[in-house]
Amino acid sequence: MTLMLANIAKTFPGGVRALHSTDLEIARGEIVALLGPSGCGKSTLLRIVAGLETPDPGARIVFDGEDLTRQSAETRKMGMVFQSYALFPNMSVRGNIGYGLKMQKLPKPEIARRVDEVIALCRLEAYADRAITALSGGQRQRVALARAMAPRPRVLLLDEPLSALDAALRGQLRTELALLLRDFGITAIFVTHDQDEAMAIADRVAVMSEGRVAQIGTPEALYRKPATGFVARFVGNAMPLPGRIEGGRLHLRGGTLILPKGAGGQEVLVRAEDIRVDPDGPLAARIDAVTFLGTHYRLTLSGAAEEPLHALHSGLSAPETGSEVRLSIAPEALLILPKGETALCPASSSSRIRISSRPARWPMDARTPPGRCAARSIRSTRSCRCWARFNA
Amino acid sequence: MTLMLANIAKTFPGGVRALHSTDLEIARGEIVALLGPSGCGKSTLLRIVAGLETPDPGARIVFDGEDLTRQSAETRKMGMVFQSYALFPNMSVRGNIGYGLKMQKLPKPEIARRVDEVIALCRLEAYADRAITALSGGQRQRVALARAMAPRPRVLLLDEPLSALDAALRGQLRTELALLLRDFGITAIFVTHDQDEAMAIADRVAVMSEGRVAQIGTPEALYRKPATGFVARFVGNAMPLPGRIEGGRLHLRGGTLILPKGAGGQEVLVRAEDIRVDPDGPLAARIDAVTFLGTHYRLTLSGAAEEPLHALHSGLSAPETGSEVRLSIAPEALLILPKGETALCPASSSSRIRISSRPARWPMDARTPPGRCAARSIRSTRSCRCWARFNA
Amino acid sequence: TFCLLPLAIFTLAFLAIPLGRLILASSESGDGWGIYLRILQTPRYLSTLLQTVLVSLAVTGTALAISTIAGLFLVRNRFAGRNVLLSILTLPLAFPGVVVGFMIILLGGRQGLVNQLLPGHWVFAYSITGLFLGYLYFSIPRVLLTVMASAEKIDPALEEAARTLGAPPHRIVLDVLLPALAPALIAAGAIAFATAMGAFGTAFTLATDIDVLPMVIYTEFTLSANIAMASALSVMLGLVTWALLLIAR
Amino acid sequence: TFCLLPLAIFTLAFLAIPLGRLILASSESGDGWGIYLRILQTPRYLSTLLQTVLVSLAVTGTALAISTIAGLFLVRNRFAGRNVLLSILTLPLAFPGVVVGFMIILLGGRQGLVNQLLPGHWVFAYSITGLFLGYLYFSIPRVLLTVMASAEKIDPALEEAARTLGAPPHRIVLDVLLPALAPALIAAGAIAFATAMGAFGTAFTLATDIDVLPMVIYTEFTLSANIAMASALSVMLGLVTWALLLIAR
Repeated sequence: MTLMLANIAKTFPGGVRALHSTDLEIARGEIVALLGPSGCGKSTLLRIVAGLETPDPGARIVFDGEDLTRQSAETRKMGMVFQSYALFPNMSVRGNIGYGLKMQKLPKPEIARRVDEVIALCRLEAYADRAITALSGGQRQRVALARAMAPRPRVLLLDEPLSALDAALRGQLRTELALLLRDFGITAIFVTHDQDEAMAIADRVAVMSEGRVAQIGTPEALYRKPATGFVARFVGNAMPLPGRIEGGRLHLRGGTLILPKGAGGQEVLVRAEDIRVDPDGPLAARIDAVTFLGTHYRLTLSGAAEEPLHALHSGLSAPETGSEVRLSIAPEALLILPKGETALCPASSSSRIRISSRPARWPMDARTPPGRCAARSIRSTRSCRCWARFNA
Repeated sequence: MTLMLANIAKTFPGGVRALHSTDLEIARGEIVALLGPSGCGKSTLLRIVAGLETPDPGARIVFDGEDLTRQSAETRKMGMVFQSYALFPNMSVRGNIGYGLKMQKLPKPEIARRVDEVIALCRLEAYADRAITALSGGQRQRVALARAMAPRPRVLLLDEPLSALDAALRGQLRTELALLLRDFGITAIFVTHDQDEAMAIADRVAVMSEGRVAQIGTPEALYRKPATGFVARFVGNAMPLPGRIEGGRLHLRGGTLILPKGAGGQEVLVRAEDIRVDPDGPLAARIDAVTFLGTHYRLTLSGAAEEPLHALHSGLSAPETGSEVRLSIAPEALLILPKGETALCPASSSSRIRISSRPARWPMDARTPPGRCAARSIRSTRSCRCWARFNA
Repeated sequence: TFCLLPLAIFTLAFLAIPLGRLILASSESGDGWGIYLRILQTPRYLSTLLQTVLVSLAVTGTALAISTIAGLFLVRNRFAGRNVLLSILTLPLAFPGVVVGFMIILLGGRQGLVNQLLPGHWVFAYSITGLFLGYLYFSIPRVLLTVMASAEKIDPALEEAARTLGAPPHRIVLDVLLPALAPALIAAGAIAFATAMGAFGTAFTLATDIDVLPMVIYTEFTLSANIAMASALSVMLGLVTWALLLIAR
Repeated sequence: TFCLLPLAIFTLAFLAIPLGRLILASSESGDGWGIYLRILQTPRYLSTLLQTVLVSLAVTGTALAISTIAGLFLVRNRFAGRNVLLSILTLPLAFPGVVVGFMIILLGGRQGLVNQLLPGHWVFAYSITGLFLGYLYFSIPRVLLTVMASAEKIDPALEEAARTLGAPPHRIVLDVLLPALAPALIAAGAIAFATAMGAFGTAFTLATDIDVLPMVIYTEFTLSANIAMASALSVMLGLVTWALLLIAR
């Protein structure tokens, strides 16, 4: 265990509680994502770790046994990549990357050598002497990462590292960033509101909502065993099926579903991939729109529940728009979960209090990831060794 | 047939040819997407239709038999939604939506009535008297659409209507925009660089590259029968498999694939969904990264071809990162296509000339969509009737 | 933070003390604070104040109108020599008020260009017309540069949107361009107004039969040695200008 | 487009004709164009020109330094009365040069505040020091407002990035804040310099033993009736200011 955060909370002047008391442990080389909608406290938590915000009294931030809580941002040795990248426009790429080393007052040849190493790792050789303004968004992102990594920080913190890029570039850089972080072998925390980004990059994901961690675990654990309706909605886009629950049955507008277990006071959700068009299905629905997605079609269905549902339909053709179909959902595919806190659900205020008062327990997924070098690919192993030498 | 574009070309001062001679026919109520990378001429084509750019001599723009080529943008009655929305910040939502009607010098009560109708259709009732600056991105997008629709334009033109929004909102508004355009029953052309957006909204998609239409057809036709390697890469993210082709076999770094037909001078591509992990497969590869996507995993594979390949893998668990696997690809899943023009492929200059000199033929998919009201859902039919009344 | 606080206090004191001294000085005549009442009761002071405000408003309005038209033209049209022209336009910025007054005399004085070309009654330099032209000459480049900077930032799509909605050119100017330029016009107008209110060099050079407030202040102070009245008039001038600047903001 | 062209031409003519007349007038003495050579050979003119440039540069530099410190302090700290303070800071903008000169005399003149409090040799109003302080008083609010507008636009993440990279406060000022403020400082400095070069009202009010160029031009024109020399000196003043403005841009 390298980074331990205990009892981190933040109340802004004026009394707004941005973050309720939060604990988090992060193992060496682990990459953790803080995932949540805007205003859920994830950026505040990251900035507290960086030393850019002061937590409420009682917080502890410990790295490898050293208590960092009282240290300022200048001495804390956390690398940070900002959402806007915050590159210094008056310095070249090389000047930006070397800035942290210059502040450490290293000798010039040493700075040059280490800047060259990071430039090579981030494949920025072609841009090393360019002005920041002459770089594209993706190149800036890499420079920001290189600048944060050059002083060999204890932990790398990334605040929405891809959100400043346009959609086409974001998908491509997501994979690139994931591989680069693994090559570095660095312990990292990153903040995002994009579930795909969290899934693609992180070892563990902490889903946050209204200043609390709702659940933390591997992507698979969050998807397959979400703890609350909020988590299910946020990870894997589960759709709520609000209806009358009576004797193990869920009565919806379009028909009745059999529940696999009792669901009193809880909510029932389903994912688009678990809804099937089935002539013998129990639900009636009408097809509002059909979108071709390549391997399958996405159907927009009305009449089955209050809100339109989406279903994924594979096959070479889809039902006609406007036609009436019947749907089936396997009972084991229904997610029966405590009503999670969410801004989308105005009726949840009473349940919200119940959930809020339940002490958060984590890690729910107790798997401690093995050392990065052992677990990663041969390619990563090579880079990891190289990085180890680089860090020596 | 309502809108006919013939021989539209554009040479900018200085001799840059932004658009080569292009023809396009659009049926009443049809929604056509112009899809392509930036700089492919798609926005130029849209702006020529709007009357905001002058095409090279010889162009013809005909709407229902009326030649619009010489008409100015003011009199052409095309509705346009701009990428930046270009809402008038000095007017309220209502003032913006009514502006086109005011310019037609309609009596005030008539303007108020028609603005109210469009506001109801776009579900903007709650924002009608707000200032533009008090709206969110998604609301601005709807106001821009309502403003363009209020004067009942002949054709609605949309220039990257969703690109100003952040990723989370974009996915949601994509469906909303698709349903709204169908509710309006309007003939529309929209420009995008995002294949998902084109697929989700358009009846037919014209894939453009370097000032030419590379292929036009339904989303299914483009995905299943791409005309060139460029189209396959752009629609459905096909990955090229560059290797030595010899006697019906393709020799790659990781092994040899049997081709379903001769492929002399052509390129071979494959999609991620068609690569399978198969202990008896002919290709050897190493797993660089595994991303959990919910219903399946995306594997990043190296060693099989020169560039890393992606494969979609379903099942509850994925192979370990770093492990060696074997892959198979069904021969009929291999796409053997003429080398399409693309900036990504530096070796294609000779083939580019060959392709360029081939006369473009379309529509390759000759299906003329039936009248919107007949084909759409009951919900759309209702809205369409309502719109027909609205247009009466 | 840092050690900015003491320096900030020093700066504020530097700005505040002369002002306080000026206000105090205005009360040091026999009338005490009643001197402000006396200004309001003296027709000569009142008409001078009014005339100064009117000339300044006229200069501001004319400079805004001319600069908006010329600025929009220069932003919308690229032609050979445009950059040279723009550099020349900034030249009047380099001339002080005295030189501008001097130029007006060279043009409209008794031996001026206009009177030589069109002999007769074309001597306007020493009248309110000369002052108006001098101030205008002084103001136009400043307003023009502000308008151009603002006009270049207008999203061209706004104008295109108005066109696709059927707006004729004059509606585009009224509904799109002027509202978009409004903040820049207000800011530039406020500066032009304040400059015109206080322009002394031009007035002094031209001065024969013009009474503007800075001139009266100078006369009271130097010739009449009436320090209290000069102070009181200064405070009045400052307050009127400042109030109009605040309204504009 | 529209009917902007004729109006634009009219505007350009309005700006160009007085300038042309001024340049022509400078050649109308016995020396012809040789008058410019004579300026360069006359020590009195040269030293005046040099003194004007030096005072202007000193004012500009001091105003930039003071305004940057005060501006950064005001942007970074929110406190009660901050908005009132900001409004007061804009007050000097409303006072013309004559009044500023007058204030300096009230402070540093023979019967001035400083000389009353500390009797002895504290009369600085009529010297170059008084002129310097007057110009400074005039310049600070303008530069301060520009610096504050620019400082508010600096991305706070830039400073935070420097902190996480281990930069101490003085390095943040040098490496992040000053480079980010540089364009605003250059623009504000150029305006302050041009204003100081041409400030006549302040100089005239204080004038006893100060020779600055606008004063010399006025003297040549009004007292010596040497129109050609006044014109030539005006052109020189304009060219020097304009050249420095262009360099700054």
